[in-house]
Amino acid sequence: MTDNLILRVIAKLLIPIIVLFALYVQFHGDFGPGGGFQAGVIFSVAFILYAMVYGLETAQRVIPESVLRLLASLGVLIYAGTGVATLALGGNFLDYNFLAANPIAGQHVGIIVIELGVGITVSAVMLLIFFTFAGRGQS
Amino acid sequence: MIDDFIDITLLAFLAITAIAIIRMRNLFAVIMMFGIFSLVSAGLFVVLDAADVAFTEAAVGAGISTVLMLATLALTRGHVEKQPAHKPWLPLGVVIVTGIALVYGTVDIPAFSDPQAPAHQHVAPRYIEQGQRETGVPNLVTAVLASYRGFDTLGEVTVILTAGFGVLLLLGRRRLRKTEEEDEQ
Amino acid sequence: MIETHLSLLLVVIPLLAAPVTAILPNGRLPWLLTLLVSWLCFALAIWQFMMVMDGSVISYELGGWAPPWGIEYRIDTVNAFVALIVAGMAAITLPYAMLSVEKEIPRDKLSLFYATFLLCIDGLLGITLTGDIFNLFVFLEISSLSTYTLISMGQKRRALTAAYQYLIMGTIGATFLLIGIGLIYAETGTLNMMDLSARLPAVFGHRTVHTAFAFIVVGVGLKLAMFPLHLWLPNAYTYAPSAVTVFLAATATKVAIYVMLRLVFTVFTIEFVYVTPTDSMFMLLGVLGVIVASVYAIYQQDAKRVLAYSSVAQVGYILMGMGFASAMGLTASVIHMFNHALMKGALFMAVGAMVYRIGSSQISQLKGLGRQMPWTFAALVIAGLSLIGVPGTAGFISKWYLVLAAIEQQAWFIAIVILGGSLMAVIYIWKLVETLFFQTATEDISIKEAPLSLLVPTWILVIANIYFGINTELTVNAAEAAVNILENVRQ
Amino acid sequence: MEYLHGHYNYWIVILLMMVGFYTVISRGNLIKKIAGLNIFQTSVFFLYISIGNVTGGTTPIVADGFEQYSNPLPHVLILTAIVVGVATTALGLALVVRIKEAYGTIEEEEIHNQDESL
Amino acid sequence: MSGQLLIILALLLPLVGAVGITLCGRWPNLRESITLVTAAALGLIVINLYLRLQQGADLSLQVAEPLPGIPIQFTIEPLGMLFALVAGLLWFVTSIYAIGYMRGHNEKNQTRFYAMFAVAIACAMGTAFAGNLFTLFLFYEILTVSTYPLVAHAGTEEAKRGARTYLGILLGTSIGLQLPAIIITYSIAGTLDFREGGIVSGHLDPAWAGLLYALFIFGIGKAAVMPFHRWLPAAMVAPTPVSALLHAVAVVKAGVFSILKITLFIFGTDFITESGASDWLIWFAGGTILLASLVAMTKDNLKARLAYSTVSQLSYIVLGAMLATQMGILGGSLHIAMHAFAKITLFFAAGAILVAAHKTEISDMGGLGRAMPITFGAFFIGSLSIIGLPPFGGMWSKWYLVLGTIEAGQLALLAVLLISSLLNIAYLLPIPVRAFFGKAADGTVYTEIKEAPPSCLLAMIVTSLACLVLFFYPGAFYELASMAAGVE
Repeated sequence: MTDNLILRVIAKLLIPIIVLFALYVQFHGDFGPGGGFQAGVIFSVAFILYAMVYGLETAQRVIPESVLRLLASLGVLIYAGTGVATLALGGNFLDYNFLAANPIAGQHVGIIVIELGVGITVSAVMLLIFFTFAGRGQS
Repeated sequence: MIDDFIDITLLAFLAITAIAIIRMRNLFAVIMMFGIFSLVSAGLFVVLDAADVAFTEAAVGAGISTVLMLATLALTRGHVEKQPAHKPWLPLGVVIVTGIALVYGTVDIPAFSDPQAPAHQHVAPRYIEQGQRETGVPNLVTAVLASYRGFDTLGEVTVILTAGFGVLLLLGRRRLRKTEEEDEQ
Repeated sequence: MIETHLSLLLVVIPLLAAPVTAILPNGRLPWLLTLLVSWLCFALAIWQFMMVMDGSVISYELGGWAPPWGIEYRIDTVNAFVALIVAGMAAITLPYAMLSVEKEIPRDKLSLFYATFLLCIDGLLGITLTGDIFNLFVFLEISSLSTYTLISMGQKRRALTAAYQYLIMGTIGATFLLIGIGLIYAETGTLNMMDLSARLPAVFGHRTVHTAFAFIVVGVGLKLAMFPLHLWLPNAYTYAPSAVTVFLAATATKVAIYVMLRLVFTVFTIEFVYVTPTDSMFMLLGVLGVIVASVYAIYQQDAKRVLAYSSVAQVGYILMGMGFASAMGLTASVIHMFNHALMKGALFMAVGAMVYRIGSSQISQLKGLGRQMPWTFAALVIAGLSLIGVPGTAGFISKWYLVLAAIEQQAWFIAIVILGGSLMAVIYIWKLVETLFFQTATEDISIKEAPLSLLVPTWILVIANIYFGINTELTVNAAEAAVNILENVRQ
Repeated sequence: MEYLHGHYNYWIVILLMMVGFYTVISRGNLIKKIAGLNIFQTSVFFLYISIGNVTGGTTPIVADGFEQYSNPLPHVLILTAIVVGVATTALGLALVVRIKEAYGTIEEEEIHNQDESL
Repeated sequence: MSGQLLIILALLLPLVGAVGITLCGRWPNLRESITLVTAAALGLIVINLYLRLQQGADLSLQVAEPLPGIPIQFTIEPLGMLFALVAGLLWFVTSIYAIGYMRGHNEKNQTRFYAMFAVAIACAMGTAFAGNLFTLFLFYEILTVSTYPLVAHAGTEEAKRGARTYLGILLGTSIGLQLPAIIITYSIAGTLDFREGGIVSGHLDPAWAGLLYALFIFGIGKAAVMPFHRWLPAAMVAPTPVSALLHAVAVVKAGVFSILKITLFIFGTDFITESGASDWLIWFAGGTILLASLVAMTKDNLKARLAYSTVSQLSYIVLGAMLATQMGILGGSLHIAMHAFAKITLFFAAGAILVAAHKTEISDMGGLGRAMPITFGAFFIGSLSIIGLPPFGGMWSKWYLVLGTIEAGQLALLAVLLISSLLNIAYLLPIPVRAFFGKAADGTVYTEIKEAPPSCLLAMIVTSLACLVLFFYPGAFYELASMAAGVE
């Protein structure tokens, strides 16, 4: 928790950009470097910065721990769920070809979805870890 | 050739940083050095045409890991490492043996960046030649990561989840309320 | 439908269940879900074992990509057998876990604890079933990280240091394995085990391969507590929560041993073993492990620790079996993997039941406990006899094959070591028995017999110890089938 | 010279590995051990990436005008490995924090003495 | 009822009894009666089996096959029958005795005592009927473990130490020597079945026969061949009925019985003689006979003296086996029975003295005979039978052993036997003599001391009479022994 004005302003400016960049990395990962994992980390960094500047409690009011736990699990479930879906559609586990009419489209869908799953879990877990560490310091 | 030059320089930097890390006793400095180490290695990964890896290493090594280490340092308040009681001859021996084994092992490893190396001849070509056609993803790393070896990635995400659970189990707080009251005081 | 995806489901079901468990409210619910999942897995594991019992092989292409480009699950008798052990032990440990865990873990951590437990099971199963060496590494890490966490949940503060020590050593091991994998990849350009075993012989001469082999052996050796890389094990098993100790002692090292068998005999093939001093190294370390660990076990003051050191010794026996590099020796190893899971499971359960009642496993605290907890005590005695290798118990079968393998090769000294080992087992087991039964209790608080939910699983394992000592059809057949596969892998 | 050019890279990487490895097994400070562990792992990543590198190759992102790409597989493996690495680090550090709370120190020697004393 | 069923019964009945005993632990009378009923029933079964064997019924039964080609299997042949008969019949007698003793001596944990006793008998039966070496070993080991609590019964520091020695030596020898011997046998002969004429001959280089035989002789610690005899005196800390039945009959006889079995059906007498396997081993037996007798003389504690006498008597049987002649085997087998009846009488007497007069040291027993005439009378008879004087059963076995030595042309061993008989006289007879004609050290005349409880007396009378009867009618035992030895 800091009262340094400059910090607050800079943060206010930076955080949206970082989040935006995270999203870019998340969804542009197929074409440029990056992907769910990097995106997740960057996204979490945005919040870590927020927590550093505005204080842990504020940050945790924005995203409570319980929600993070939910998200962390959700990401994995999305990923594994994709696999189960492919099973249901008669393919092998994670065989995206079955997700759409033509294989390429299927692959595309599959990859985007699982990258999303990765992103969610990674960002959620990274935040969880940071919050728990930081929170330990205060309790 | 310029690549090689940068390559050598960066590796030299890394070596210096690493040795500095051993020698330093101030943990804060050590962690900072570690951050630098990660950053430099990220650069090196770029030179070695591994953009994704570089990206990740920068985000994780220089970012998350360093932050976590700092957090830990803050929590443990042990800023200076104690002088080891006795000269670590045994570890030195172990390390030297391991190192020799590795050098011995790399003596007849396929030369660095040799296109004819088996590593590039057997499995990889399919990814490079068919990758985009089969997965519709131009970033071959993503293609392999998400599709060809998608299951590894599932495992990787699970590892992260496991770590999350672990940290929660170890450091998770009982009651959030209490700490808030403390803040208000 | 199910049958084609059987092996996969075995891994995916716990994987799906884990995150769900994590978000369940604390209480009995997480336990219940974990229990059901583990039983389901056990059923699947049995089914899978039936399918490959006749020596056929299941190959499953994940993501529909043909190996070696995609990741392959490849199940033959060997890993189906190990999967059976893992799933079976999980299924038997969880009923036991309910009370024991509620006693040792704070209530507000139960759901996360069981989630981690599921991940541990999942990791072990993943290691067992995969046919891709890097995928093996990934699941190895899943199991390792969850294991570190589970161990650190112990009540004493030493659990933390034990977990940390294990984390450091385990990670070093994993990194060594990683180095090994990298080097053989550089030499062959593939990660698929079958593919590797086909392409490696061409480069057997290369030093790189030898180094890779060395690093893999050391890396896995750390995980299976191969002497002298066992230093993490005693503390880990002593300070972990009882239920965790039971499960790990029965499965974790077994899976690591499987990995060793698989990588040495399938990937590098027996020919490589013959051209290198691998077998004699296994033999040497095995012998040292048995002797040193048994001696240590005799001098321990904590019942769990005694058993932990004896585990190191038992690993030594298994390594000896591999050291013979003969069909008989490998059979002995595989059989002992199974039997040791049974006996150590039972023993740790019995001790755990005592811990449940008196909250300590210090031998000095156990005086006269045998009279207050006769059933637990009887279980401990029988399982102990099995550990010693008294005829009529599973342990005897293992010893029989080991000694037979030794005599087959005229290795008299080895035979002596094996029998000497069981004599030392007599000493440290009887040390427990005497304290428990003939020592008079220090303070005479009347302690009740352990609750049924702890006794029943224990006794199931005890009876299994006797059953598999008398009817060895399953174990021996499975082991022999497994050995055929290990010995001539490259058809 | 040709040979040297083909291998110096590996050897410096090995040097790094050993520095990291040495830090892990010789240092008594729990945080420093973990830092060393990270260095050790990072240098192993270099080993992989060096294996994957190809002369004249570029980052394996298909684009017009390039036909030589370096090997994507090691990159993928290392991405996974990095994640595993950070996971381990997080867990290890969490343990360090708890150990500090339980023992009041993060020096191996002192912890050991405390355990012996009781 | 089919033979197989009977065998199963013979094995299970004691176990069932044991369970019953544990369940009825709260009501002593009920518990004891269960013991008696079970014992009686077992006795009848054994006799019945004997009759069937006489009619040449083929009595064999296979249970399971733990190891390929090595089933758990039971076959009844004369030698085993002999052992089973002895153990089975004497259990009943001992039970009668035990009731009097345990109550008179008001021991603790009697339920555990009776239960483990029954289990031990079951194991003895298993050993007797074992159809192959593996089965024999199986029950041999379980017998060791199940008797451990009986030895440690008192729970005192001394008892624990004794029990530790007991378990240590018996398990140590069996795992360290016998098991490898068995496995070696298996790996050379490819089977462990008991066959007429043995299974190793032709597979085993005669030069090594001696070594393997030695592994067996010393590996079977229960036979108490020196230097592995220490456990027997150590086991004397157990209550007297245990010493009486287990350490004069069931356990020790299981040992020598195993040796006889191995001699006959694993090696085969012919192979032993031609390979000279026992040429030097036999001297361990001879030595044990003499040394143990000498040690016995030095012991003032009655039970200890009897223990050492047992050690030496056991080596008679081992000797008989190693002679590998018909007469030797015959004598040895016969001695199983004869020594059993005589020695159990002696132990009964010792126990009675303990219960009635609370005396354990021989030197304190002067003049006690007039107070307890029956007890010492029985003791006297038992002694004579052990020494081998007519008209008592012990004479026959000695006689055939002597013949055996002559047949084998081992005159030195003949000498050993004769000398040891003299030693027997020297360490056994003084006891009753002093009791009857001697005086107490302090000159007191025992008036207050009564005879032991009636059930004890009854048991003693029965067994001592048996010693007498067996001289005139060695009947069943002689028959079985001669069948085993192949004498027509």
